[in-house]
Formats: sequence, structure tokens, C-alpha cells
Amino acid sequence: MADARMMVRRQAGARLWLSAFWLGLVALAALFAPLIAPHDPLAQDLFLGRMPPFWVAGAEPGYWLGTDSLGRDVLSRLIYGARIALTVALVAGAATCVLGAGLGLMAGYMRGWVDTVISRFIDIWMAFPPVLFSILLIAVMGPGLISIIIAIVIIDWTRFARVIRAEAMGQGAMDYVASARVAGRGRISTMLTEILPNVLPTIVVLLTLEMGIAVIIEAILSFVNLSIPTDDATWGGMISEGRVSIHQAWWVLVFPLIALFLTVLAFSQLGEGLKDRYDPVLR
Amino acid sequence: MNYLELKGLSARIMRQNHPLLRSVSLALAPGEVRGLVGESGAGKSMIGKAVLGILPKAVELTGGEIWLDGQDLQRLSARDRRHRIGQSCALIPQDPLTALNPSRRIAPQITDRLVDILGWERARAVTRAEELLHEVRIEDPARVMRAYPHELSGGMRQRILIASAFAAEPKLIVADEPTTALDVTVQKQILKLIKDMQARHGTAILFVTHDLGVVSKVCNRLSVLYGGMVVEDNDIDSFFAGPRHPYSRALLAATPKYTDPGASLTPVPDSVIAGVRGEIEAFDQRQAHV
Amino acid sequence: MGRLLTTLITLLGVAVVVFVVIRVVPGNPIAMMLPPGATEADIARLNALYGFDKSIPQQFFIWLGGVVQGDFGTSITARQPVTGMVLGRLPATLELSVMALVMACVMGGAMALWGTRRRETKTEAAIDVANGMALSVPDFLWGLLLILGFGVLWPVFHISGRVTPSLELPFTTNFYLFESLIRLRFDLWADIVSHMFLPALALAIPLSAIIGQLLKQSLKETMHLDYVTLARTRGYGETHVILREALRNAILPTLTLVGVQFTFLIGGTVIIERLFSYEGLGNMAIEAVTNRDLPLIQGIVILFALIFTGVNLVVDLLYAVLNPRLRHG
Amino acid sequence: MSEDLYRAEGLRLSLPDLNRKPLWGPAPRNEILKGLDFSIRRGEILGIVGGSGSGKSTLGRCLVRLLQPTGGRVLFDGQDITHLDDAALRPLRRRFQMIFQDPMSSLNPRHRVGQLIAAPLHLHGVQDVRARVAEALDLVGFPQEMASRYPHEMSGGQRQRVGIARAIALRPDFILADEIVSGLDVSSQAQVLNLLERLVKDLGLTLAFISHDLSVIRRLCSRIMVLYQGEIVEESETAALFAAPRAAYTRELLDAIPLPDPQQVWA
Repeated sequence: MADARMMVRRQAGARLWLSAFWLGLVALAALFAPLIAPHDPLAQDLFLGRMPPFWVAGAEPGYWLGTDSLGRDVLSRLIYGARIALTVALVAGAATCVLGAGLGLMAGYMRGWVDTVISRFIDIWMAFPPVLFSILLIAVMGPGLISIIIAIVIIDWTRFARVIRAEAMGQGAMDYVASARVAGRGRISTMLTEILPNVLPTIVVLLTLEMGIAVIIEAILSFVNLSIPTDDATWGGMISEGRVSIHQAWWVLVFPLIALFLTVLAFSQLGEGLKDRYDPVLR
Repeated sequence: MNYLELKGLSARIMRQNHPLLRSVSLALAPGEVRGLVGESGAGKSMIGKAVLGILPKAVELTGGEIWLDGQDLQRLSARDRRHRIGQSCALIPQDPLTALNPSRRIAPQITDRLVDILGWERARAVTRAEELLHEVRIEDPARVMRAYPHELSGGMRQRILIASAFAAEPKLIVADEPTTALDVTVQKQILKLIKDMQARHGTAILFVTHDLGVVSKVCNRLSVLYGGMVVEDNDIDSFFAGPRHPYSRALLAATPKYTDPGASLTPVPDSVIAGVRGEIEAFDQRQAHV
Repeated sequence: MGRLLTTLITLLGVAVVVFVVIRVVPGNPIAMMLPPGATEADIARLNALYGFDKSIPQQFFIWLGGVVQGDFGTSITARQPVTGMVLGRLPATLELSVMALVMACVMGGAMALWGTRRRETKTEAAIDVANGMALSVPDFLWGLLLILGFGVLWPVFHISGRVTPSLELPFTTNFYLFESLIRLRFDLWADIVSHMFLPALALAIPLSAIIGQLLKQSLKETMHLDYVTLARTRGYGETHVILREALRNAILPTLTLVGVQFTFLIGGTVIIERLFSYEGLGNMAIEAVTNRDLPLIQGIVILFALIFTGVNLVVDLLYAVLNPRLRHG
Repeated sequence: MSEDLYRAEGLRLSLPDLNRKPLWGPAPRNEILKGLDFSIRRGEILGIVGGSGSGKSTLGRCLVRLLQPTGGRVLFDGQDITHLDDAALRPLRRRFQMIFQDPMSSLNPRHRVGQLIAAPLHLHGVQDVRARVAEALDLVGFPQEMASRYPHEMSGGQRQRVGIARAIALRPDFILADEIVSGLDVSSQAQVLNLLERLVKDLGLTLAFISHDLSVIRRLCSRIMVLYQGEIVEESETAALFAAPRAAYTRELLDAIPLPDPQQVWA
């Protein structure tokens, strides 16, 4: 049995490092985009439209991953796209987490009318199709980075609130909470010292998951042309364009798709990996 | 002629060198009730599970033989062994609340085996099940047969499990801490019921328990276990008159008795623990050299 | 009883939220409908026609009064009753969602049973890894990958539309998949399935992973319970024990979660329909948002909310039917 | 200063039974404690015994005010604590402590032993917490290294000793022990019981010991209260109760205990 656990542990280590490696790479690309990108991501050259990547015959030297229909460099756009993706992931992920986990913790531990009100809001929110809701919000607020972040927080806080509420409720029934009360600890203090550490691993997993989801939502909004004004480089915008010209220039779709896929996967694995490695109960 | 015989049975956690059973040998004559006693982790439950072929997946047998009614179970194919056990053995489990399938009615849970494994006709199996429910003093067997488990009390469910264990007239029953989850007053009724049924049907029982008090009420013989090793194999009267092994003696001394309040409780002394650990080490070294 | 009441409150809440959010839309939808050179009077006339000149609470109650009678107002762009438009598209989305649900249950169930049968082996570990991947990548990405794989690199399925446009359709309802079966038109049925397969699969993959993981976990927990052990000692083999003793009890905890997840899946159709140019509600919703067609947006959102709450009610009922503890008599 | 540390007068507790809740209106209430009158004297060890459903754990939780009684009064050292709120209870809390049945669930799995014992001390503004933690560890016979362990790294008996250390670290007047040995093997059971008995004597504590096991109770307690379905059916000095049980239920309970003795007549 301990042997099987060792196997899982090794796997956990591997996935932690692999996902951290990829996310580190994306972060570096985002930070140093102007230094790394071989071209201006917005520069068009209609004579260089739909050039294939370097290993395909007919490629244009210097455009490693080819160009799109307007002759913009795919690699450069990919690198600049990482900036928006990461900003959205970090800011929207963190904000959603604080709001959702906070409300969930309160509802689950305090119960009573606090729980009733928060749960009712969760119910209402759960009756909205999230993608449609986010599109609607962007249409209302107008495109832009801030709008995207706000929209993500508004639609996704329930993801945290639901799970954390259930967990906090379970932890609240444990005797160590009773024991803190016998010791004379107040309700808020008990919530922070006894409940929070025990739901923290779940929060971490949800947070990294949410970061991946935020990246996807941004991509979806770009895909339906609602995210960032016009032709700024975003992965979703590139995918949207690639979907149209999929039969003529597959590379316009494939590279941002791979980047998106790996990033989302890496975020979700990062959370699980962190939990396996740092949770004292599992260690 | 013994009905069940274990010869040098050893088991360990898979791919690990941590033994759970260390060359356990014991015998059970037809109609005999043997207690398996020890503290948690002593391996007493493992023995019962090994006999019934329900060891956890992570546990493997590393040596020894299990003879049931003159037949070495290890030599049978997995399927034949299963059927052999299904025909002649039964289990009374610990927790009556989880031992009945909550989504099935009582009747099929008793008659399944009679029909599927023993090949009875369903009507005969149902009649038999009702007889047995009557025998364990359940008032309205026909109604109980139609009920779902959650409609019945804990004591009632334990009676049903006992009836179900005796249904196929097994030669051997493994009772795995069957009263640990119950109140003392209910425990007394259930223990008496088991003893009663055992006497009437002449069944041999392996009675797994941590409670020496319970052993003294239902068993003819007992084996005391520590670290997966049998440290004492004795009959009941001479055991309670004076255990032979120091560990058994310490265990008996640590068991509270309301009849003599003056005697202070003595935890099992460290020297005794060191003693049995030494025996185990010596045993492991002998094994390593073989 | 209490359940129905909370459901009503939820629906009312949804209506209020949508109504408020939409009324804050900057830009006048009427202005877009009018030809250049229209006078202020024209705008005022249209505003009055659609009720935009009244206060927001007034507009809300007028609209709510219509909704109760099944009238969701008139679409601004299409100038048709919203109710008819929405109900016309609903079958396409329902067929897609149900198809995806069936696929997810089959795939997830198979994974769970196989993983339980081979538990604590390398097979189970492999299933876990596959499940983990399927779970962490959302339907949008799976859709794109499927388009790339089975639409472009190895084009075996259609990647756009609901049915080949040149085909003549003899249908009286919009439940094409269902009706083609009833009419025994297997040629049409095959064409429809070939269009539907990839979007349904994209929706099904994450859900199947959830079902697979949850059901396997609860099966494995059930396999440790005493009644399963008892069945083993009675001479039954592993497969029999899993199917007859464990499965039914293990399904219950999975069921409630699958209900919630199914509503997520239906929500996912919005973007998946867009991706596959599938003519369902979701596609219509995105167009409605781009066109600022307020009555249509409201109608679609309320319909989605109705479906979601309906699914949850059905799941609760199903739970009560499957769980003997909640059955009366 | 009166002789009684605790007094309960007409103590009642009922909980709503949600399983039988009608469509409209409040759920019917389950009476768990049906008007109990008793007192706990300073320095005594009171055994509270009963089967499952007798209400013995609920009673304990009312004494340390984890539950608020729905009727009657509870007086601690002359002060009515029946309906005090959290803030008013806080200064009193350091005087009555509790040890729980299941140490796995009563010790926060994500805190180390040192933190677990220190937390209530910090809370009550005790000076020199480190020394007090060290002393508490010492009193339950642990080496100081134990402070850095997590609960899941210990055995059941060890965890229960942490529970005891945490309770005595505040130097309370009263400790409630709720079925604290029922999950343990007999050898660690004896160890925990002996430890508790010694501490009560050395520190001059008052102890209420809840158990279903009369053998254990007799071993430890000076006076015994027998509960049956939310009512006190018998209350007497230990020796008297065992010599001549008055209530029929007590007799039944005594008769049902299987002694480790094959000669016992057990009919």
C-alpha cells in the first residue's frame, strides 16, 4: 500500500514540475515579449499572407511558425497573446477565489440566514448558462481587459462558493471545531484558524483550476469577437481566425490551440501537484 | 478429524516486507468455537478473511495451507474455491448497519446463495429463509422478508444476518467482531442467540474479538495473537485459570472487571511487549535463514 | 412543495438579473433598426412600440405578465414572436445535449466499471490519468481538437451545420434526429448523426470524465462495505458482485452531481454550437447578443434557466425513485 | 463557596426532527433530555453511564455549553450559564474543558501537537505559553519532541493523551471526558485511565466521565449516574450501586456485562 502511494507521489512530483516548467515558460514569454518576439505582432504584410511554418516547403525565413491571412507573424502573436492570457488568469483567478471562497466559507460555517441568502444567490447563478452570461456581460460593459476580468469574477464565483460551502459544512461538524469553542474561541476566529486551514488545499486546487478556466473564457470571448478591441494579439482571437481558414492554413489554428491546451492542463495539474506535495495530512 | 486446519499460514502487504501473519497454525474440530483474540493490528481479522478468501487486494498469502474438510483450498481454481466456500462457510460481519444492501429487499439477500450457489428452487429457499427468521425469534418473518434494511432496527438486522449465515447449513462460520457495534444489553441477546444456533446446528465457529469477556462466554478454545503470531493456544477453562504466555497474562490483567474494584488496572508492561517483540524478531530471523 | 417554491424564486431571480443587466446596455437598439435619416419622432414611435419609454420596473412587470401567458415579446431584428423562434431552435439544442449526455454516461460508466474491475493495477492508473486530462480540458478546446482531427486531418465527420443543406427534409417537427428514426429514414439519420457526433463528443468528454471518476470512486468505496464482502463469501465472483450489489448503491451519489454537471453541459452548447455552426439556441443567443435583440436575449436566457431547473427537479425525482429510503409505502 | 461545582435543575433539551417535518410549520421535536436534576461536587469523579440514545453525550455537551439547553438551568460555580452568549462564556471557558471521544476528529489534522496545546493558552492570554506546553506534555508522559508531530503520525492512545494534555494545559477546575477510551485497545485503555486518575488527583480536578462501560466506570469513579432515554434512573455512590443496584435498568446493564470469567452465570 505504501508502495502504491510512493508511485502516486512520484507521479505527483513529475506533474508538478512539468506544469510549473510550462507555466514558467509562458510567464517568461509574457514578461519579455518585446525582447523575444521576432516581429511586431500587429505588423501586416499582405504579400506574406498564410506562409507555412519553417519545416514546410514554401516557408518564409524568419517567420518560424508561419503567418496568418494578413501576413502577421504567428509566433510573435503567440508570445504577445501570453501577456493577456496570464494577466487574465492571475487577476481574474485570484479575485474570483477571494470572493467565492469567502462567501462559501461564511455560508458553510455560519449557516442560518447568511447561508440562506448566499445559497439562494448560488441557485440563481447556477440557472444561467455561464458562457452566454459572460457574453452578455461583455456586450453590456463593452470589450476590454477589465470587462473580461469582471465578467469572469461575476460568473465564476459560484464555482468556489459551492464547493467551499460544502467543505466548510463538513469541517464544521468535526469535534475539533467543538473543541475550539470549548477553549473559548469566537466564531470568526474559529472559522479562520480551524476551518480555513482544512479547506485551504481545496481552495488551492480550485484556484489553479480557475486560472485555467479564466484563460479559456478569455479565449471564448475573443472567439466570438467580444474580448479585446480589434486586432490585439490574443490566443482566442487567433483561434477564431484559424477556424475560418482551417482548410487553407492549419497552422494559424494549431499553434494557439496547443498553447491554450498546455496552459489549461498545466494549471489544473499544478493545483493537484501542490496539494499532494504540501498538504501535511497527505504527506 | 478437524474441519478447518491452517498450517503455517503467512501473509504480508503486497510488495512490502511487512508480515501480517507469521506462520499461523490452528485447527477447528466440527462444532468447536474458537476465539481469535488480540489487539488491533494483531492479525485476528486477517485469519478469518484468509479462510473465506476475502483478503484485501493489497494483502497476499506468502505461505502455508488452508485445509477445509480435508481439501487444500489453495489447490483449487479461484472459481471452485469460491463455490466451495460459498457452499460450506459463512460470515457474520461486524456492523449490521452496513452488512445489508440498502437497495435490495431482505428476502433475496438471504435466498440468493441458496438459489444461485446451492441450486435450490426459489420457493424452497424462501420457505427455508422464513423458518430461519422464525428461529432467530423474528416476529413476522413474511413482513420482514419484504422489508428494506432501513426499515428495521440494528438488533433486528443483526438477527437477520445470523439467520442468513446459518441458512445454507454451513459447517464453518467466521464471526468477525459481531457485537462490537452494539450496546451491552443487545450484545448479550445476540451472543446468546449465536451460541444457541451454534449448538442446534453443530456449526464450527471462528470467533474474532478483542474482548476477553465475550470469549469466555461463547468459546471452547482460543488463540491469542500478537503481531500476526499465535502466542497462546489454549482451552477456555485453563486459559482463564492461568494464561501460559506472559502477554496473554498481561492482556487479561488489563481487562477491567467491575467485580473486583480494588485491583488496579495494569497496562500491558513494556517488558512484556519487549518480550513478544523479541520472539517475533527471532522468528523473522529464522524465516530469513530458511 | 418547498422545492417548487425555491425553483420559482430562482426563476424570478434570473428574470430580474437579466432584465437589469440588459437595460444597462449602452447604445440604443432601436437606432440600429432604423434607416439613416429617421426622425426623432420615428425613434419615439418605435420606442413606444417596444415599451422602452417606460421605467425599468414597469417594463419588467409588463414583460413578466406576457411571460406568464407564454408570450416573450417580439424580436427586434427578426420582427417575429420570440416564443416561436426560441421553440423552433430548442429541439436542435435538446437533441445535441441528450446525445452528449448519453455518450458521456456510456463512456464514463464503462471507464468506471472497467477501472473498478481492475482496481489497484496499472490499468486503473492509466484510466485515472486519462480521466484527469479529459476533466481539466474544457469542451471548447475538445471541440477545436476534434475539428482539427476528424474534420481536417482525417475528415470522417461533418464539422459545420446540423444537416447537409442540399438534402430534402420531410420533417414536421424540428426533432430531426428523433423524427428521422420514426420515419425510418436511416439515410437522413446517418447524415444528422454525422453532423452531431463531433459537437456532442466535445461536450461529452469532460462529463464522461467526471462520471467515470465519481462512479469509480463510489464503487470502490462500496466494494469495501460489509454487504459486498458477504456476497463474496457466498460464492459470487467479482463481476457479479460489482453489478448486482455495488452498482445500484454507487450510482446514487453520482446521480446528484451528474444533474448539476448536465446543466453545465447544456450551458456549454452555447459556444460549441457556435464552433460547429450548429443551428441551435446557443448560436441564436450569440447572434441576439451581437444584435442587441433584447426580447430575444431575455427569452433565451429564461428558457435556459427553465431547462436547468427542470433538469434538477428530474434528478431529484430520479433520486427518490432509486433510493428505497425515500420511497414511501 | 458551595460544595457543588455544577448544578443542573430541570435540564431539558429537544431538537427538531427533520425526518418527520410536515409540509408546513415546524418539525416535531425530539426530547433528548427530559428534565434532569443533579449536581457535581468539587473534587469528585462522576461517572455518567447509559446505552446509545440515552442522551449522555448530549448532557455532556450542555455542561460545557456546546449546546444550549431548551429548558431548566445549569449553574457552574454558582453562576447561571444556561443562556450565556459566547462573549460572556469566554472567561469561564478556561475553567471547564472537554476531552472528546474520537481524537482523530477532535484534533485539527493540519496543526502540530505543540500548536494544538498552545492555541487555547494563547487565546486566554496565558503568560509563558512555551513553558506551559512543555509542562503539559510532561504531565501526560510525552517527550518534548512530540510537540512537532501531526496527529495522524500518532497511535490512538497517543492522540488521546494529546487531548488530555490540551485540556489540562489551561489548569481548569472541571474536565468532561466523553467516551474517551471506547476506541482504544485494552492496553492503551488502561494507560489512559491510569493517567487520567493520577492527573485528577494531582491537579485537584473535578471530572465527569461519560462511558457506556460500567467496568471502566467502576474503576475510576466515586459516584455514578445512570441515564436511560433522557432520564436519570439511578444516582448513587459507586460501591452502593454495584452492591445493590436499585433501578431495573441498572441491573440489566450489570447483568449484561460479559466478565472475563467462564464461571460467570450469564442468564
